[in-house]
Amino acid sequence: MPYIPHTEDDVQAMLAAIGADSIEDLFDEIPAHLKAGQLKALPEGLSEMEATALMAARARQDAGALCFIGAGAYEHHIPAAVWEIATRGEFYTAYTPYQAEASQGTLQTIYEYQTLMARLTGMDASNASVYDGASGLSEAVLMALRANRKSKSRRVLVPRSVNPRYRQATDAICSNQDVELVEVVFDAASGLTTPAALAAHAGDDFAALVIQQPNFFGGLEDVHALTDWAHANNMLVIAVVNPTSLALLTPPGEWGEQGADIVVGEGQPLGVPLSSGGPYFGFMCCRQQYIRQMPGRIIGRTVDLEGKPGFTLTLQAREQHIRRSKATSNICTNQGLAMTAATIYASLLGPDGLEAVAAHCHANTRTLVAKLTAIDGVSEVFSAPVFHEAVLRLPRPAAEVLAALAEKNILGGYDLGRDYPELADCVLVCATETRVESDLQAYAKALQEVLA
Amino acid sequence: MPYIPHTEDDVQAMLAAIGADSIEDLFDEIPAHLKAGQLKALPEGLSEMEATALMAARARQDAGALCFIGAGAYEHHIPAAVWEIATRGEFYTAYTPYQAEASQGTLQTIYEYQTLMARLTGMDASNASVYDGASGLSEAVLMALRANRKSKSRRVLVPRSVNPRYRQATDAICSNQDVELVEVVFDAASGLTTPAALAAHAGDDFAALVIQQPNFFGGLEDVHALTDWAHANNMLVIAVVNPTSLALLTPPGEWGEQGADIVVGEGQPLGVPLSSGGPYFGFMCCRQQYIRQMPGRIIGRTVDLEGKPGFTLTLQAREQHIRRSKATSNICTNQGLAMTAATIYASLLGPDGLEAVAAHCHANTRTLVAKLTAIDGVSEVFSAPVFHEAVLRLPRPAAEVLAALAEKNILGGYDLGRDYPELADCVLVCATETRVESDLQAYAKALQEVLA
Amino acid sequence: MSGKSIDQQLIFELSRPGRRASAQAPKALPQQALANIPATLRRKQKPGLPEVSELQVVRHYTNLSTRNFAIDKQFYPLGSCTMKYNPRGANRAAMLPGFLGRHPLAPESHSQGFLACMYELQEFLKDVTGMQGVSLTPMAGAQGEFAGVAMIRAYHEARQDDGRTEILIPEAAHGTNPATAVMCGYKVREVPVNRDGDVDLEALKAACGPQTAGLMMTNPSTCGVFERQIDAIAKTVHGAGGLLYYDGANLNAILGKVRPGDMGFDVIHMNLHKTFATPHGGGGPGSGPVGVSERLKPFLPTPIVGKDGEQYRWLDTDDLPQSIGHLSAFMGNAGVLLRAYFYARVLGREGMIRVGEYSTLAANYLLKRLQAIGCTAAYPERRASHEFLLTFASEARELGVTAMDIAKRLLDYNQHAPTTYFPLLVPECFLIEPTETETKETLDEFIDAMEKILAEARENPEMLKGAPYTQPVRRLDDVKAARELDLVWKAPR
Amino acid sequence: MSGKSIDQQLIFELSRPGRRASAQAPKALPQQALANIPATLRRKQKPGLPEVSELQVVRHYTNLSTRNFAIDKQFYPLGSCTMKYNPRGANRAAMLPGFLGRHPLAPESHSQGFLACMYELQEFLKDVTGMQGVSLTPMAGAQGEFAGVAMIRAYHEARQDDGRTEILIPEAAHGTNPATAVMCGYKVREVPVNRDGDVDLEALKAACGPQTAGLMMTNPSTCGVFERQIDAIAKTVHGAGGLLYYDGANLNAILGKVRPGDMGFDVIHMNLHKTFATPHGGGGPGSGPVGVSERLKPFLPTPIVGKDGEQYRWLDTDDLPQSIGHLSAFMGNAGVLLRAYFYARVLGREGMIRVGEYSTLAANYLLKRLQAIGCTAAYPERRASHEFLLTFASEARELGVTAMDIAKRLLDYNQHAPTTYFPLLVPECFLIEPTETETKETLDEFIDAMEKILAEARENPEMLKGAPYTQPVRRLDDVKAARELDLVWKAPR
Ligand SMILES: Cc1ncc(COP(=O)(O)O)c(C=O)c1O
Ligand SMILES: Cc1ncc(COP(=O)(O)O)c(C=O)c1O
Repeated sequence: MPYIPHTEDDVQAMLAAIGADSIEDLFDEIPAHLKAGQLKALPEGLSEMEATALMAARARQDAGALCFIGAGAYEHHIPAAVWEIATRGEFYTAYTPYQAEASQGTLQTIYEYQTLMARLTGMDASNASVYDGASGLSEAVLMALRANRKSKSRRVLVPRSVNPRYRQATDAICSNQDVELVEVVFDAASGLTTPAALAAHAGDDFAALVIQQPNFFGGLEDVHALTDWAHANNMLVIAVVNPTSLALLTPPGEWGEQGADIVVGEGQPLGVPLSSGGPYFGFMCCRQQYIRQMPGRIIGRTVDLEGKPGFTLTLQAREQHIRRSKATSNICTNQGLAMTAATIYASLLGPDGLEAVAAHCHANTRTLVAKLTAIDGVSEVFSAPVFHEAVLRLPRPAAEVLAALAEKNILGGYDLGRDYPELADCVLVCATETRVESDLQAYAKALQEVLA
Repeated sequence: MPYIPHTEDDVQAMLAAIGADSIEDLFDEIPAHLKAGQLKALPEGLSEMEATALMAARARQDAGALCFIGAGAYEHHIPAAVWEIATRGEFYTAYTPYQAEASQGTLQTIYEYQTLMARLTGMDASNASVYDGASGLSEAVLMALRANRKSKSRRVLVPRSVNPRYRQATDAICSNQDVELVEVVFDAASGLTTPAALAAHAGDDFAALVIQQPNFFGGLEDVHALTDWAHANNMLVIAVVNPTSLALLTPPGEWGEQGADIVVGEGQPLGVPLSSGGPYFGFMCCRQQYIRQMPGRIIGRTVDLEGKPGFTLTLQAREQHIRRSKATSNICTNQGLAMTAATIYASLLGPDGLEAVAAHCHANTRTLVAKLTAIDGVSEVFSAPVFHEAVLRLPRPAAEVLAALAEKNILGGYDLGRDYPELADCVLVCATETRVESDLQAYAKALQEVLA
Repeated sequence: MSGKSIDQQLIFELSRPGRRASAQAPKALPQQALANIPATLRRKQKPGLPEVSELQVVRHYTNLSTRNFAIDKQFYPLGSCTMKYNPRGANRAAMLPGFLGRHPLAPESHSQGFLACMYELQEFLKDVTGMQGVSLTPMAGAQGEFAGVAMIRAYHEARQDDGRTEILIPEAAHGTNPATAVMCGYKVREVPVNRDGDVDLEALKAACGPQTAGLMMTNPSTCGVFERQIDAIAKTVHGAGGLLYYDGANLNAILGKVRPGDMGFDVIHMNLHKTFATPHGGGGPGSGPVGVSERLKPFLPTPIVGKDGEQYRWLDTDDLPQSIGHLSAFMGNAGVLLRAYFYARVLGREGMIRVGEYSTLAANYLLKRLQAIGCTAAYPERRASHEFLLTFASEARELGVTAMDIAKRLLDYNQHAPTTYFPLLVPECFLIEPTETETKETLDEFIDAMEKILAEARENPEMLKGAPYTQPVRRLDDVKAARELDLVWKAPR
Repeated sequence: MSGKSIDQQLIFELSRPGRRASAQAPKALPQQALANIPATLRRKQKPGLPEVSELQVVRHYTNLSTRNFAIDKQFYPLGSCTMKYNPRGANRAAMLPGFLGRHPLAPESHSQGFLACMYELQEFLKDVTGMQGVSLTPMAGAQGEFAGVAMIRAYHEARQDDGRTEILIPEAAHGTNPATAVMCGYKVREVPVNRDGDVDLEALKAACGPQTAGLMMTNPSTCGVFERQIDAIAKTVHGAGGLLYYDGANLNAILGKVRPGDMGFDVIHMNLHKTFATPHGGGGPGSGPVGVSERLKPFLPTPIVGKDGEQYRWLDTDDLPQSIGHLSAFMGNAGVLLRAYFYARVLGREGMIRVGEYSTLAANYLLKRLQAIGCTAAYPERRASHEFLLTFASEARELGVTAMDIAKRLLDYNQHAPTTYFPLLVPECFLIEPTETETKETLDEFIDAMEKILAEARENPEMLKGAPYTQPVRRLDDVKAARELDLVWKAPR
């Protein structure tokens, strides 16, 4: 009986103490007609050896390609220490720190994480993670509706240059509460959200403006102008940012005159493997005045009976287990372990290390773009400066070219036609610090061959 | 400065405390002409990312073959828990438990290991590991010379059916102390050490007889007869055993009338990966009366100031750090972590699990032999029953056939011609529980093709 | 004589300007490399991340970790949380480089291995729950609930059945249930629970009507007993045109024994981080797949894994135009799902059934033995499911010792405390869930500890108020934490 | 109020007949499958391995591990042991499936990746030591010593220089040195050490003669000082026809700064588990490669990695007929060597030199500060190398407080004790080695602890005799352990 320790003697002793004849008797309150028959889809159990061999074969099947896809998930070097420590039983197999005295390890780690994220984003406070960047945006939108006292609207302005997957998830989640996401077009030349595009909405009642930096195309928005415009129009500013980029870029807390109000984003770049899309973690920060509207767990520092410092869950009156239907969100289990990994990662990188990572990503992507646009018929689409992704136009439909590249074991980027019909011949490419010169060359060579 | 934490401020403060102007000053006692110039062979330092990528590429280069080599190192399933726990910093980065009170984790683990090995081998005591099986045999030989009061000889009888690598290492080590290993031939039909072969040495003065079970050819020796013969001739019996096999086979403590006197072997099959040959660990057990002659660390249970049980190094008067030139051996650092892994492994397998592993190894090897000997020109060489290895004769030189198989990514066994000229067309094959039916088939198919 | 108390500094307090874990950073590039980025968008001050050495980081977080209770170290009988053994083999399998390195947007040609695992997991989950369709995307139980209720909403909307504005929820329900209903735009109406832990059927009937979108419940309920009137409840809700939602947090109790689909539920979420033994990671991640009956299949959240011949492929909103859509950027917590897949493969058909059996055996044994040493069961007439409720209301009244005091004292006995004060309807309660992976000896140790604590409560109640005594900190001041918010460390000047 | 003391049972005490970690065992086979094995060779009783569940094993050894000090948790200034940070990156690289899965006897065609690492490591080690040939096979320092002295012997024998029966060893030397000499069939003659830690040169001259096979020493010596007369010593020994052996345990002190080859040593072993930062694993494994000067190259232990064009290949006794041969079954502790290779690649040329520099800086700082708080240096006139000696002889005399008492008390301050009572020639000594990977703050904490303990020694010497107070056990009775041997657990009846 895998993972079940009971011997026949144990079972008999336990049944005797209960006063039951058989285990089956313990289910005697269940109406007989409800009892299940045999399971069918499930095969016979395997040993650990067999299950491991099976999964190792499957993992091998998918491995080995050279990947230039970003589009919201980025391959970075992850120091070995990160997951060797994060998977220590004490972190890996603990529950949510409800018994604070027996969970100081997790609690202090979260407090450090909160400090870290507040410093990286330039905000006052952080929660202990939400599911991911996309669902984080939906929480931010709902939070903005609660927080913006100046607005009565259930509408939020969302540029088309914001990650379409974030927009879709936010719509799927928030539309249940009749929230409307109103699109703002991007400038066809720069790929940015321009004041001109926003002007159409000036004076309208919106609860918030979402600003993604860098935007989905990798471009750097004029966040200062956008932020100030939103605040001038009584909107809160929800920043969606890439944490790696913050080692280089103005933190949302310093955008424009007053800074962003709520900051969310995908925490994956901070030490979390690509892993097919999860577990990652969404981070969420805000200004002091909005803390009580923030969803998710928050840790506070306090003292014990003897005055010694310690950490505990706080502001629980925002949460479902206390406030039930009046909670800020239904979130309960979050992405704790990934957040723990990120805290270790950021500590290992430090400010200079993270900046060096960001700089290498930027430089590698620039080099890749130069190499690829040297190929006939390939050009860069947008004029805006980018962080570590860029949009390239191909002489043929992107889907077709990407499929041909995949046959050469090169995953050549994200097909923008999936979300932007007008960009059906465009790919979004990314080269992080993990790509070396020969990788970039391999891509260029393969593309040349495919397009020849 | 990788792994060095000192900031410029730290360095200045430390130099000031020392009263030195520069780090170079601290080397002022070293004659100037001895100072080294630049290192040449060493390249510039890499980041962890770069070094990891380099080694990952190299590791991939060597991976992927289907292996049927045994010959002293065996692929077994290793439960994930084994190394996830053994590489916890507390085990992985601790030193030898010289400060017992701060090392109870390691010490209790060793005490459990000693108990385990004593039970597996049927002996009274165990040390905390020596380097490997081969060097372990050399220690056993030296120990037997010290322990056998009835013999004045520096000669030991070692059958040719004992692992030739063990014989070579033992010779390389013991010949420095003028110890002579005298060979005993094996029976050409059975591949075993027979009473007839031993009879030639009856009455001669030897300190010990070495008995390997299963022997290098995988064959099962008549250990009872051999043991009794040795004892009758005033020799000690040194058993060399495979720990997995002991789940099935008579433990050395029960060989013949009195049992073996010293037991050694390679511990690798107990949860230690093949890993190119190391780190493995040699185990070493003995009868109560010889404990004071045993080399290596030994842990004892005792009590603390308050009478609470605890564990500590004991019988240190045998060891080099106390007895220096009079020590039983020069061994200091041993193979502790591998031994820790083995302790966890054996606990996870338990008596039934280890027996099942042994039985599958046996059955798989028998199936493989059947499949291969069904091929024209391939035959089993020896008649003796085997544990999990067998010798096959090929119609062509083994080296040639193995090379052809390797091109098909099948490592078809060990070329016995390397050590036994008379077996130049023979391979030693092994199929442990990790080999499945389709693996065995793949081997048979490839061999058929190679020999066609 | 205690020597130095090993107080744990913050990683930020270990920071020194210019210190770095150099092996981890790529070589610095000349600023020239960044010339493309406009100065106005560059950050002016370095972010205040810690500047520490690699050894400092390793030592700091290793030491921090030791200040946690965890399954790998202690018995952890948190009711409703299913703290069972998290197989290490599952961790190793999910952390295979081939899985860790796969980009979520990798083409299907480079994803067949992963997709095969996910497809099979979908099939397994259908089988054990008796549902007709499964989506793996929800990232935790609460997101599964969200998906489920959003599907109920989408279903009614698709039928233009517009007046359904209310979700019914038994008062014992977990907080996520009402919070979810509200996130889906519903009003919540709570339904009372009987003295014996079952739903008050008359009250339910009275509450049901044309405004009823559905009922969310779990069975066995969070009272730790099996809801015996489930047929009648299903009939009532369905009769009113509502749908039945199953909160799968308690699935462990009945895994393989009773299938929610057979009980009449239309939609269910599963907490794989409970029932399927994936770890909790100190708060997450989890995974909350949803299963649905035939009529809700069109609404499942995307993506889902489909199979064309021998090829696996993603089904997305193109294939499922009525889907409630994406709830996250990619496909869910893949790494958690791989662990659950491993677990399902190892347990297999027979193993699944044993889970419900042995977790129920353990709970009933523990309950009976605790009653024998003087604990008060909330529902003494009932069988325990995989968990059960005790109440310390009389201890609180007579000795002034609360459930919280007993919980804290348990920590001194190296036992994690059960869930306290949940569900809210039972005063001073413990919800205790031992799971099937703990030995009888471990249960007996817990019983011994409880017996000693009950004796302490009688002899020295004041002492219990001071518990715990053996942890890194004594009892913490939660009020101060909330009143004088200290959420982010600021360097003292 | 302490609740339950978490006493650790033995894994055997947790055993129950018939319990098993079933996921780990293959399915049992019918006895028929074993029919080939003669009954007389079958074991009659199952071996008494523990019968426990997987969770029990995980929990038991996880909890056991927490009862250890370790680099990852504490400062660990064990002199002569070089307890520096063990990079986690090295562990990950060495545990790559491709490396773990490689059979030691795999053909060269399937070993080029591994052999490339080993070949380069050989080259690196030659470079940093200034030697002409390297073999990686010795499995620890002591086996390296054995290989080295065996080569000295083989060298003399090859020249038929037969009267050389003695190895000279300074009295401060590590115990493995004399033990090794004896294992190689030599007699040991100890050479005294001066008041300032250098070898007594006159005594050495007197001891040298035609019977001298060689001298084993380390420089810096285990007195923690650099042997300044090394030129004269080399001349003396070489002049007498002996060879010079370098015990590389202290290589960390001079890594990249001074090369043993340049000092005149003929043969050297390195402790990669010290200088090259591979972990100690609670006692092992280590790795003790040997390096030799030109004249000893023919004798190196096999196998060695050679290079033909672009192909790497094993050189064995066929290629090196004068080799002292194999010291183990395969090629040495490959996994440790891979870790060392990783370390060397990350440090690179510059990093190697910094090791010696910063470890020396740390030692001299610590020495000076400890002297300032009242500790007595054994060699106050000397620079510290990477380590240094304190003596508590006066504390022992005046207060009755021994080095052992202070060592045990340090544990209460969460500091691992330095090496005690070694070398034997300095009474009541501490040999302290801080290494280059510890921060100044960590050194300062150690100084603070020592200051407090010295105060305690004056105010309350009795208290120190009872130390430690904060560990899982109080001071253990070693005498009882040796007198009433309890080496193997026997179930009480
Ligand atoms: C009964 C019940 N429902 C729902 C949930 C929510 O699940 P999750 O924490 O995964 O979001 C829980 C988790 O604690 C629960 O116990
Ligand atoms: C000076 C010295 N020489 C030799 C050795 C022996 O090395 P090993 O323990 O690796 O065998 C040591 C190890 O402690 C040492 O300190």
